[in-house]
Amino acid sequence: MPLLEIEDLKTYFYGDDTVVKAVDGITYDIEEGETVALVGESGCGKSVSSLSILGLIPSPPGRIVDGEVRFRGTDLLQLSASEMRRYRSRRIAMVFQEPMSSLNPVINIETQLTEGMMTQLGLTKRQASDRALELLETVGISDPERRLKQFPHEFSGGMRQRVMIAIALSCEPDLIIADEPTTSLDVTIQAQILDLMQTLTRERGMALLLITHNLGVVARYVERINIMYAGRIIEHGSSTDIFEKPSHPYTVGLLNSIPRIDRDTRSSLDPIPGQPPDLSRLPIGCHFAERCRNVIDRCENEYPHTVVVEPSHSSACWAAVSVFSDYAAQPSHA
Amino acid sequence: MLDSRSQNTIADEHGGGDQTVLIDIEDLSVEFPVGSGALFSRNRAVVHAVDDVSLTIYKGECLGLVGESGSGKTTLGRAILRLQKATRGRVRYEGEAMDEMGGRDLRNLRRKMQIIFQDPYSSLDPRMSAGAIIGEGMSIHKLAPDRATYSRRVAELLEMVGLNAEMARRFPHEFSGGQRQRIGIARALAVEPDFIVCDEPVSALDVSIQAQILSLLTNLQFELGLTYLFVAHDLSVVRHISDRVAVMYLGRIVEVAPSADLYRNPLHPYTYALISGIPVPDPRIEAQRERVVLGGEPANPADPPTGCHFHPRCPFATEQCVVEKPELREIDSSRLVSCHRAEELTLEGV
Amino acid sequence: MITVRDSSETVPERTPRFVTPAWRTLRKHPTGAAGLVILILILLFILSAGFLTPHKYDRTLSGKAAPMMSRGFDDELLVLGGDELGRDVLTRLQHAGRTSFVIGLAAPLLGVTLGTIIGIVSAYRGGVVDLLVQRVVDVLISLPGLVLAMAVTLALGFSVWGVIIALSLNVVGGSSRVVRSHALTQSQLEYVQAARALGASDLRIIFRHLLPNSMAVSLVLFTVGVGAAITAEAGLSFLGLGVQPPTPSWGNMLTFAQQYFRFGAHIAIIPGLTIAIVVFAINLVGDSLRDILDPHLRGRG
Amino acid sequence: MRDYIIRRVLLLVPNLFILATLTFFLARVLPGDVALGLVAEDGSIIDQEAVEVIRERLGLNDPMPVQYARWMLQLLQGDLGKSDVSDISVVQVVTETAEVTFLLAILSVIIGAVMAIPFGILSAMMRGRWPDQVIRTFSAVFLALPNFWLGILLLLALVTWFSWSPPIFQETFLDAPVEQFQRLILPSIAIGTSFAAVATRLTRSTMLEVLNQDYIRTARAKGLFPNRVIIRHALPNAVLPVITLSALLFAGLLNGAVVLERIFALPGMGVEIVTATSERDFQLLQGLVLVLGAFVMVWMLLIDLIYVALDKRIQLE
Repeated sequence: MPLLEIEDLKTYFYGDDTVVKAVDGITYDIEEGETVALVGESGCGKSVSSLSILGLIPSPPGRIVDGEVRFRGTDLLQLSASEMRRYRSRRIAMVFQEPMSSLNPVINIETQLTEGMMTQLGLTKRQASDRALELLETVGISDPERRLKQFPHEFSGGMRQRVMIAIALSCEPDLIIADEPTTSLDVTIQAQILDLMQTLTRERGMALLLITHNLGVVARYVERINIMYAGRIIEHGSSTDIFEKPSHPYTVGLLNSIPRIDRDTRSSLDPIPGQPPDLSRLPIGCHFAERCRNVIDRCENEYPHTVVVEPSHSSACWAAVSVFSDYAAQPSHA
Repeated sequence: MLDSRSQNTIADEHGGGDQTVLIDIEDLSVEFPVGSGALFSRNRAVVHAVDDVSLTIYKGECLGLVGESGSGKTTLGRAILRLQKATRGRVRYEGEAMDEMGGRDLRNLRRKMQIIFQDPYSSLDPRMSAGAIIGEGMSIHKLAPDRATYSRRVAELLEMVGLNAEMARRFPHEFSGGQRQRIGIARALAVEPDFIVCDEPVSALDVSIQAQILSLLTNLQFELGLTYLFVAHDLSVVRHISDRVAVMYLGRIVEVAPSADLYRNPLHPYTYALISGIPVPDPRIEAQRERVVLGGEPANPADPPTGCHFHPRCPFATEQCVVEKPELREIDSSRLVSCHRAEELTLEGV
Repeated sequence: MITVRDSSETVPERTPRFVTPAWRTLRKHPTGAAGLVILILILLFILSAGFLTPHKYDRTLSGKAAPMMSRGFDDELLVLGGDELGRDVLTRLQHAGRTSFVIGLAAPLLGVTLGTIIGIVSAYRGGVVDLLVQRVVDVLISLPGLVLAMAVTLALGFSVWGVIIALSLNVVGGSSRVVRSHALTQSQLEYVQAARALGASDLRIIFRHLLPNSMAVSLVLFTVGVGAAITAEAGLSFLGLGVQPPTPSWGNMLTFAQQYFRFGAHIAIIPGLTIAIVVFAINLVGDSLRDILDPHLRGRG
Repeated sequence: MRDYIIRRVLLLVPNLFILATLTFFLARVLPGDVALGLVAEDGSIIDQEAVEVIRERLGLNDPMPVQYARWMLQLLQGDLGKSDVSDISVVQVVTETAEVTFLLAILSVIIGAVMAIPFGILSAMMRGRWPDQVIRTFSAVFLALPNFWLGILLLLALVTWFSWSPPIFQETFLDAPVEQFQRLILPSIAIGTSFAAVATRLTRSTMLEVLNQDYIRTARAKGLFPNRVIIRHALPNAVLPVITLSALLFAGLLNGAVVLERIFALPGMGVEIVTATSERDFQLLQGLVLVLGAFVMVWMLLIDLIYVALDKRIQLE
C-alpha cells in the first residue's frame, strides 16, 4: 500500500458569482520513503492541492468538494478536526515557500521549534529543548544554543528555511511536503537547502513531496514526477520518462521554455504561446487545447482520457504518442 | 585597477570587427547610509552597494550582469541611468560624462537610455491606461506632432510587443503578469532608445511566460539594434540572451567574460559555484555533473569580509585572500577576473 | 531576490476601473448604499428649511421645552416640541443642519487638500524639507484638535469661517502624515522610477502619478473628516466657543440640554441623535468607499 | 534598537521647541488686542490709558523677538507666566488641574482597550456570523455617537433614575483613589467607548489579516491546538497595531476630556481652557495648550517605546 494516495481530489474556491476550480480532480500517490515531485506553474493548483491534504485550505472561500486523501489507508478528509490535528507534523509535516513570513515574527525560535514536539509527542519543555538543539545542529545551524533564543528576523532567508526544515523534522513524520521550498532563495542557497532536504529525508526514510515550478530542480532530486496544468495532472512518469520521453504537449513546451545552462545558442528557447486559462472559466475540452500545437478537433470538445504510454508513464492527451515522436524528431533533443 | 580605456582596445575577439564603446563606467561607487542611529554615531555606517566598479558596454551587445540578492546589480543598473545617485566615479555615454549633465541634457539623454523593471505589478501606474503608460515618454519628449500620430505609434508599439492595438484603453489590472511586462517593454521602446537596462525582467514570471519574454527581448534587440544590460540572478537565463557576462558579488565585479567562455570555463570560484548551483533539466546529465555546494550565506553588505569578499565561502581561499583585496585583472584579451588564484585553479563549467 | 507570485498568469476579467455601473457598485455595498440614502434624505430635510415648517428658527412659540407634538401659544403644531426658549426644535434642526454641513464639508475639504499637498511634497522632496515639515506635523498631531480649534476660533472670531479654518487645521496634520506615508511607498514603486527614467519632471511625477494615486486615500480621509468635523463643530458650539446663538447649530442646541432636561428629554436627545445618525451614515459611506478604493482588494485579485 | 530609542527621545527636543514656538505665535497673531479683551471683559469702558497700562504690565509693547526670547527663557526655567486675568501663575493652575485630565484620558484608553481587544478578536473569529454582526453594528453606532452627547445622556440617566450626582471634592488621586475613580469612571466610559469603537474595528481587521498570514498556517500545520494558535501566535501580532492606535488617538481622547470635564463638573485642564478661551486669557490658554501638547508627545513616545519592546522586528532596523 502506498504511503499516501490522492484520488480525484477537487478543491474549489467560491467567489461572489464565480467558482475557481483550483484543483479539479487529481490523482497520484507516494510510496514510503520516496521522493515525488508535483510540478506546475503558478496558479495551476499545486499548492492548493498540497494544503488540501492536511485540511489547511482557507475556508471560506475554499472547500474540498470531492475525492479522497488516504494516508496508509485512512481517508484524511473524513477525519474530525481534532483527529486531523494529530496527523499534522506527527505524520505529515510541511515546509512552505516563504521562510520570511512562515515563522512568527514575535516568537523566538526555541518556542516555535519545541511547541509542536510538546503537543504532538508529549515531550516536556526540557526534553523538547534538548531535541531542538540537536535539530538545529542537524540542519546545519552553527551556535545553536544562542540561535534558539533568537527571533526570526535575526536569521537570513536560507537560515530560516533551515529552521522550517528543523520544525518539519521535529516530530519524525513519515512524509514531508515541501511547497516551493527554495523559490525565494538565492541560487547558491537553493542548492544547499535542496541537498539538505534530500539527505535528511533519505537518512530517516521519510517520503518527500516536492512541489515546484522549476522542472530543472526536479531532475536532480526526484524519482517520480507529476505535472499539473490548470487544476489537473496532465502527465505522470519517472524522472527519465518525463525528461526523455515527454508525452504531453505542455510538458514538451515547458521543457523547451527552460533556459538551460548547458546550451549556448542564443535563441534555443521555444516558448508556449498564450496564457493559461482562467480557472473560473475552464473550457469543456482539454485545458491546454488553446495553446497546443498538436491540437485536433476532439481536444476542444472532450477532456482527454489518461493514456498509459508505458507502465509507469501516463499522459492526459489524445495524441500522447505522437507528441513524443514529434519531440524525439526535433534535432536539439535527440 | 585596470584602466577602462584599455578595455576598449582589447574588446573585440568574439564580435569580429571593431566594437564601439557605448557606455563606459569608471570607478563607480554607490553607498547607502545604514541604521537609524546613523545620525548620531560617529562613524556613519555605509553599505557599499556598488564598490568601485569599472565596466564597458559596447554598442549592440547584450551584457549580462549576474549576482545574488545584495550583490548590487540592480543598484549598478540604476546608477548607470542616474536613477540612483552615485557616490563616486563616472558614467560616460558615447564619451560624454553624464554626471556633469544637468536638467535638460540629462532629460534628452534619458530618451537614449531606458529601463525595464522586474515587478510587472508595481512598474505600471495603476491609474493610467496601457496607452497612456506607453505614450508618456512620447508626451514628455514631444515625439508625436499630433494626436493621430500618437495613437498610431501607441498601436504600433503594442503590436511590436505582441499585444493588440485595442488593448490601449485597458488598465494594468486587466492584464496578466506577462502582458504587463510587455507593456513595460513597449513603454521603454516608445522613446526609441539605444540602450536598455533590463532589470530582472523575467524573474517574477512563470517559466513558459519567461521564455516568451526572453524571445521577445532577443527579437527586439536584433530588429531595433538595441544594446542591453541584462540584470539577473540566474546564470541560465542570462546565457540565453547575453554576448558577455559580468558576475557581481557584494558590490564588486568578480568576473567578466564572453558568454561561451564563462560557462565552459569559469575563472572565479564564485562563478563556478553559481553555475554548479543551477540544475540541468536532464537527469542523466545531472547525475554526471560535478558540483560544488557553497557553505554559508552571502555576507552582510554592511559589514563585508576583509580581502576578497568571497573568501569565507570559497573552497580555495588562502591566507592571501583573507588579507588582500584582489584587483579585477586581465587574464586574456577578452576576460577579466578578480581572484588571486585564477591561474592555478581549473574549474569546470558545463 | 526572486519573487514568484501566487496569482496565475491568466488574464483578469475585463472590468474598467471607474466605469462599473453605479447600481452594481451600490448593490455590492448595501451598507454604503444605505448610508448614502440616509444622507440624501437628511440633506433634503435640511434644504427644505423654510418650506417644511411655517416657523422661524429664532421665534419663541411656546413655553420652555414644550413636548413633542404639542401646540404653541398660537396653536402652532410643534412636531419635535420646543427648546429651552420655546423655539420650534424641528425648524431649528433644519437651519442648524446647514451650518453643520457647510462646516462639515468645508473644513475637511480645506484640511485634506492642504494635507495631501504637504504630504506628497514632503514625501517626494525628502531630506531636510521632509524632516522639518514632519516636525511641525508632529506638533499639530499632538495638539488636541478641539483645544487648537478653540485658540484659533478665538483669533479668527466665532464665525462659521473661523470654525472652518480652525477645524481644518486638525485635519491637516493627520492627513498629511497618512498621505505622506502612502506617497512614500508609491514613490519607491517602479512605475515612478520608470517615469523618471523617461525624463519626467518632478512636477509631472507629482501631478500625473503621485497625486492621482493618492486620491483614493485622500477621498477616504475626507469622508472620515466630514464626520469628525461635524462632531467637532458640535463640541465647540456646545461649549459656546463655536457658532454663536442665535444662529442655531446642532452643537449649540445642546448647550442648555443639561439644565432643561427635566422639562423635556427631547432637547437633549434630538440634536445629539441627529448628529449621530449623520455621522453614522457618513461612516457607512466611508467604509464602503474604502472597500471600493482599497488597492489591496483590487487589481491583484 | 538603542539607536532607535535615543533618536526617538532626541526628537522630542525639536518637537517641544516647535510646540513652544507655535503656542507663542498662536497667542500673538491673534487680532483683537489681548489687553483690549481684558479691559472689555472687566466691563469698564475701553480707556486708552488703562489699555496702555495693561500692555506695559504684560510686556506687550516690547518687540516680538524680545517677547519670544522672554517666553522661551521663562519656559526653560519651568515658568509659564501668569494668567492675564487672575494673576495666578499658570504653573499653579496646571498642577491643580492636570491630574484630573490626564487620569481621565488614561482611564479612557484603558477602558477602551479592555473593551476593544476581546470584542475585536471575537468578531474576527466569528466572521460573518451573528456575534460578528452584533459587534460590528455596535461599534459602528458608538463610532457615530459624539462622546459629549453620550456623556450628557449618561449623566442625565443617572440623575433622573438614580438621583446620583457626581461627587465634588478637592483631594488628589493619591489621597482619595476610590472617590477619584468613582468620579472619573463615567466620563471615562463616555470617552472610552468611542476609542473602543475604533479599536474594535482595528483589532478585528488586523486579526483577520494575521489569521491569513503564513506563520498561522505554519502553526496549524504543526498540529497545535486551535486555542494556542489564536492566543500564542495570532493575538500578539494583532494587538500591536492597537497599541499604536492608542498613541494616534490620544490627542483625540483629550478633546473628549475637555468637554466631558465640563459636563461632569470636573476640576480639570479642559474647564480651565474653556474658561481661558471665553475670557480671552491668552497667557493661561497658551500655557495649558503647551502642557497638553507636551503630554501627548510624551505619551506617544512611551507608546513607541512599548511598541519597540514588544515587536522584535524593529530592533534590527
